[in-house]
Amino acid sequence: MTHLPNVMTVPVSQGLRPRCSEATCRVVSNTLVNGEYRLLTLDAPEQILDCQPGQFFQLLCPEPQGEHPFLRRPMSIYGYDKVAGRLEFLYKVTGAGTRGLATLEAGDAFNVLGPLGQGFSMPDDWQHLMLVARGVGLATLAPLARMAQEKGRKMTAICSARRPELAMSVDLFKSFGAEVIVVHDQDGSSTPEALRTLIEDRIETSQVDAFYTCGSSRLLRLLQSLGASHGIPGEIAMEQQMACGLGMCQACVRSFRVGDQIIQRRVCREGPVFPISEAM
Amino acid sequence: MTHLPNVMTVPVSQGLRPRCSEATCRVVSNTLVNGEYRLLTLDAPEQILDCQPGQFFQLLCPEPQGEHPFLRRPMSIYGYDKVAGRLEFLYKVTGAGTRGLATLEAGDAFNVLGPLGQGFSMPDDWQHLMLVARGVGLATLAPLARMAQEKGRKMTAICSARRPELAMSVDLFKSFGAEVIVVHDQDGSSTPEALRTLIEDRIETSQVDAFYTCGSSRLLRLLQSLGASHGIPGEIAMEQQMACGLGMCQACVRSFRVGDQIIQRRVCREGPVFPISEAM
Amino acid sequence: MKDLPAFEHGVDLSARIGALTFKNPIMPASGTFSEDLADVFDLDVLGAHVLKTIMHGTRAGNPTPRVCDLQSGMLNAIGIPSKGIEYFRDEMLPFWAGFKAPLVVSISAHSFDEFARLAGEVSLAGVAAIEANISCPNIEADGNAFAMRPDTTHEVVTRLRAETDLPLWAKLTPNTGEPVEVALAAEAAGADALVVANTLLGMSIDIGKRRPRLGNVMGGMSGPAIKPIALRMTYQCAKAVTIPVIGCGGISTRDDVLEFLIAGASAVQIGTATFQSPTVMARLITELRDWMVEHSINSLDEVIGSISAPEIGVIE
Amino acid sequence: MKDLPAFEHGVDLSARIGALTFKNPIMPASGTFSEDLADVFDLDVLGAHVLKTIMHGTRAGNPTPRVCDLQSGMLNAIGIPSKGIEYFRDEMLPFWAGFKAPLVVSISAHSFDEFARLAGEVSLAGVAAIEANISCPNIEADGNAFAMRPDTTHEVVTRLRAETDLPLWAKLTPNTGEPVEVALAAEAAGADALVVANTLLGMSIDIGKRRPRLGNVMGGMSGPAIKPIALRMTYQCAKAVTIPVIGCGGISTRDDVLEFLIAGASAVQIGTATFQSPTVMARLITELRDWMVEHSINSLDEVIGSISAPEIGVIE
Ligand SMILES: Cc1cc2nc3c(=O)[nH]c(=O)nc-3n(C[C@H](O)[C@H](O)[C@H](O)COP(=O)(O)OP(=O)(O)OC[C@H]3O[C@@H](n4cnc5c(N)ncnc54)[C@H](O)[C@@H]3O)c2cc1C
Ligand SMILES: Cc1cc2nc3c(=O)[nH]c(=O)nc-3n(C[C@H](O)[C@H](O)[C@H](O)COP(=O)(O)OP(=O)(O)OC[C@H]3O[C@@H](n4cnc5c(N)ncnc54)[C@H](O)[C@@H]3O)c2cc1C
Ligand SMILES: Cc1cc2nc3c(=O)[nH]c(=O)nc-3n(C[C@H](O)[C@H](O)[C@H](O)COP(=O)(O)O)c2cc1C
Ligand SMILES: Cc1cc2nc3c(=O)[nH]c(=O)nc-3n(C[C@H](O)[C@H](O)[C@H](O)COP(=O)(O)O)c2cc1C
Ligand code: FES
Ligand code: FES
Repeated sequence: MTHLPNVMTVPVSQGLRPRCSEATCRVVSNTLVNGEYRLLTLDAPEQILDCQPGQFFQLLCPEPQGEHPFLRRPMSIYGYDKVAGRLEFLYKVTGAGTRGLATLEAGDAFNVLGPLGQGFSMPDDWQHLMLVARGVGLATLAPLARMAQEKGRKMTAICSARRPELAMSVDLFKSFGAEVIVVHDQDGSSTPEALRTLIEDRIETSQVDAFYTCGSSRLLRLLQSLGASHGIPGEIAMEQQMACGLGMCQACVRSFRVGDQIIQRRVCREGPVFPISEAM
Repeated sequence: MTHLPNVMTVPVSQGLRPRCSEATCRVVSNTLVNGEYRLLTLDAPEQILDCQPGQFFQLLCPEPQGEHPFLRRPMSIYGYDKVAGRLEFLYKVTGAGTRGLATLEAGDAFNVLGPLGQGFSMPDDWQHLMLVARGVGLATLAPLARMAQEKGRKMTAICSARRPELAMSVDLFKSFGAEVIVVHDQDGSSTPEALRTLIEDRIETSQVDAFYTCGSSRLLRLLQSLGASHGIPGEIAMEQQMACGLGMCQACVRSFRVGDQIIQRRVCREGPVFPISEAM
Repeated sequence: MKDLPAFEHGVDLSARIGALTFKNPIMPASGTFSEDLADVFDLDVLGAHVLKTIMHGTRAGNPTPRVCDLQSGMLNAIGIPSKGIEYFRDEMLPFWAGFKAPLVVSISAHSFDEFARLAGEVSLAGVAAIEANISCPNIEADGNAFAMRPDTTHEVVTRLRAETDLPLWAKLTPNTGEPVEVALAAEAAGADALVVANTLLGMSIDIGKRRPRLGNVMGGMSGPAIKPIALRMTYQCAKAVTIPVIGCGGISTRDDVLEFLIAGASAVQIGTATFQSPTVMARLITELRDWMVEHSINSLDEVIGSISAPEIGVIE
Repeated sequence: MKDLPAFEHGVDLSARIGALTFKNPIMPASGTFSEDLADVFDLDVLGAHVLKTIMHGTRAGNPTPRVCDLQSGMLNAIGIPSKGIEYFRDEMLPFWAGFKAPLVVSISAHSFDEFARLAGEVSLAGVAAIEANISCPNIEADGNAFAMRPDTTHEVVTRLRAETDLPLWAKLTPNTGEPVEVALAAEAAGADALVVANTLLGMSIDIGKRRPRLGNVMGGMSGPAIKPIALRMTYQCAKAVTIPVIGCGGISTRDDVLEFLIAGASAVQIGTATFQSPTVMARLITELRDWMVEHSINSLDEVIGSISAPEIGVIE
């Protein structure tokens, strides 16, 4: 019998609630990037542009030929600019919803709901940040890197990919002042063992204050172990199947280890960003 | 208790079966005609262009915003030209399906099924034909008029409308050599009484051999009565809610009086054209 | 928020459910609504607030994935994660006391005793009515629930009735083969209204993985796909009982609301549609009002149950 | 017609339903197929031919409108217009004898006696199997039918079994609250296979006219909207019985076919999809073959019932 531990969800304190809205945007462009990903740029109304890095939107995807993505699809914010009225998503086409997104053309109207969830935090004592991610996970970290630059933090971004030329957003991270290290599967530099060596090296040479990562459970386990042994905190943006995206339906729960308790939290509401130490 | 008389459907003789196919056409144009109607012109493959006047197609309508026309919609053939590869429908926007049709633009692919049903007949002794119809019903008679011209028959077309300028296809009927009489609601010339006088007048002055009409039950009753008293045969194209359009589902039955029996026939298969004398 | 419903157009949108009067007939369906929606619009525009079903103890709910989507709807097997009765009393009730709209509390349990006890426990100041979720298809394996049969329905409603003086609504399941008998049993046992209906038990398979798309294998189907079934049950039940019926199932447009009202519903609940568009309930209230103005209809009484249908008895 | 299925690719598409072997698992659903489809493609590509339900006498069927469409499907209240047993014997049977695909004859009646007698009458040379439509929701008022309950199912199948030596299929209804018990009853009474399932009772209202969209008020819902329910029942029944299950309900794509096979169906029936695209069945056969080639699957046995699902027993 598969079932989850019989314990309660953490209450959401009122203060955590950002306001969000359903808004119709205009598609500026929707272009292929890097062979595997697409960048969707929207002309968005001001009211939805008070975003935090790590937050996400729920996108009402158009129906591609013969398919019916009924529920909205969650997508992290890749870029936002309140002054220019711009909102960007970087996505990988995997199923009906993202195939629908791929049909969007400049000028199309497009309905989004957000910003949703809790973004990354960046306490003052986190001065040297290490960003580690792979694939589309790097999209989620892009606005974080921009925020880090604005706050004058030092950054090392480890971008993992199947092949070196598939590594996402390398130039973007560089433009935000990050030192970028590309690791990949072809030369074995992306294995957990190689990464562990690489990161421990860094921790020794230049003090690392915090980790940020996304999605992959292999990276999570690696950073949990490194964080525990070196006393380095960090945050992870997580994913889960969603329906409402607002906290109402409880579809998107995941389990977290807090002290010696296993608790459930909603990825859409308490997350998608959680302490690396508590994620499972 | 509403229910239909408990009698059997007429068998379809094998000879009646035209072959039909599902085909993807290309939209040539889809233009507003006369304020109330739209003319859809398609570039159609040869295999679906062996049509008879009075036959129809089942159109797979695109989904207009927020609506879901699930079943195909039946539409009479307004024009067909095997040499030019052209197929035309004249329709009135009334609900989800026709609203979907109205969204079609030049170049769009469009799936049709047909030609379906039994068209009008035109025995050699029907030399002077009288066509009487109203509104979109005139669309169904247009290819009949062309066939009559090809066969060198004499034609009088009575086009009924709310206002004179709304009368459909007047010029088209004229171009097929018909004498066209427009009757309308504004001057009362379209009432059954006025029409009866008009038609009886014609019958007396120039022998009328057959009536053709469409849809309206007011016109049907008038022509049945005139046909009975003057011994004039005729045909009517009828409508009914359909699902398959092929004869399989028995959705589209109507009752007919044949001798002293009431029988049921499928509009899509035995029809849509039936003897005026038997229609109810 | 702009464009929220205003009601000063001379039409009366109010809906009566037994002793209660709601300012309009639009309310959320249990499990698709929470305090979180207050981020999106002013929840006081709604006719009532209906909370996610609570159970007595704390419980985690079902394994993930808990939802998947379908051609015109979705499946859910959330289960009933519950923080228990104390959390409800100490945290949720005070929060909802901040709103003017009446509060409807949905409850459930796995036994008659537990159910009855919970009805007593939630009969607190600030609660306007109790909705008894006797129909959740995930509650018992293979979708069995109290509301599958008239006898268990009669028994559970009788037990609940004995424990509370609050208006008591019974929420029926469309999975039963005897919806009218179940409705009559709930009425006979003292229910003040019926909610018709909950989700239909369904399933979806990931053909690549050859595995069910839901962690719980089967789940409740909701959304536009089930509307014709919920509407049929609403019509059947409203004809059979004298207590009000609240329609629920697949409602997402103004015309859907009207279909249920014409079929005999006195009010409606909106579930899955809120997931597609969180502001849909506010929009429906405005659109319903506009429709009434346009058609010179002054009160919902002119609409509710106004269907003209032949007696069906055609056996062919 | 070009592009018709060819089967020379080293894969075996054949489907076994008890003693019968069909060359592929795709066949039409009763009431959505007739000789008229021969205008569109060569009907001999199909695994079997399943005819519209016939009853003993001649009957007209229901009032019009008999169909209306829904967001993802349709409602029908055709009823069972029937030209009677003589017409079947003298006109239809000779026509279908011209095809190689096995002929399945669907029958129904309003009483046990009539049903049993008809089973005997249609047990003629040229008939490969009898499908007993014990589930048509229009047959009795408000959707009641033999297949609503295990006891009436057992009785009717027992009576039919006694009258015919032909393979006997029982077609179940999704309107029952006890699908597994009904399936077990049909098996116990001697059915050789189950068809799961028929239409769900639904309703739709024209809000302008405030009238039901169907002449018969309520009707059977079919098409993609009901797929998750039919799939769930197919899974439940296939797990419970040892006789083959034929899946039916909302199937319109290759992936839909695979979902039903993986859930445990040995073959499938296609209904409403044929109304949207009359050639859909021929296309599904080709696509299924191509999928098998692509996945190096040699026989449907590797697919049928291959779902890996946890036991559900999570009561939350
Ligand atoms: C908070 C959050 C942020 C995300 N940010 C991004 C991003 O920036 N770029 C990007 O490419 N992808 C992102 N994802 C994953 C993205 O939501 C899925 O790839 C997408 O929903 C797939 O939809 P589909 O219909 O194309 O695929 P399908 O596989 O057909 O989807 C079927 C269902 O599963 C759900 N689903 C599928 N994959 C995921 C997933 N990984 N997480 C949650 N639900 C999933 C879908 O939402 C849908 O309901 C994010 C997910 C979450 C939860
Ligand atoms: C043989 C035949 C030929 C026709 N030829 C033409 C034509 O040339 N031009 C034209 O404008 N219209 C014609 N019609 C009517 C046309 O089919 C309907 O107007 C159209 O189906 C309306 O669909 P809708 O979704 O826009 O309207 P809705 O009213 O929303 O349709 C709802 C349902 O009712 C059915 N329906 C609605 N009106 C009719 C009708 N009059 N007859 C049959 N079913 C109907 C629709 O097919 C659909 O299933 C014809 C009908 C038939 C049966
Ligand atoms: C995610 C989800 C959770 C639900 N939880 C409950 C619940 O806890 N109690 C209940 O009575 N109904 C629950 N329901 C059923 C809804 O209240 C409603 O009856 C059903 O979804 C049909 O309405 P809809 O089609 O408008 O969603 C839930 C539905 C969904 C989609
Ligand atoms: C127009 C129509 C007529 C039908 N007539 C019958 C019938 O006579 N006998 C029967 O057993 N099922 C009948 N059915 C039910 C279908 O055989 C099938 O079980 C149901 O439609 C679900 O499959 P689908 O979603 O693929 O259509 C009918 C369905 C439709 C749509
Ligand atoms: S998706 Fe509904 S609670 Fe998170
Ligand atoms: S529409 Fe199916 S038989 Fe005429």
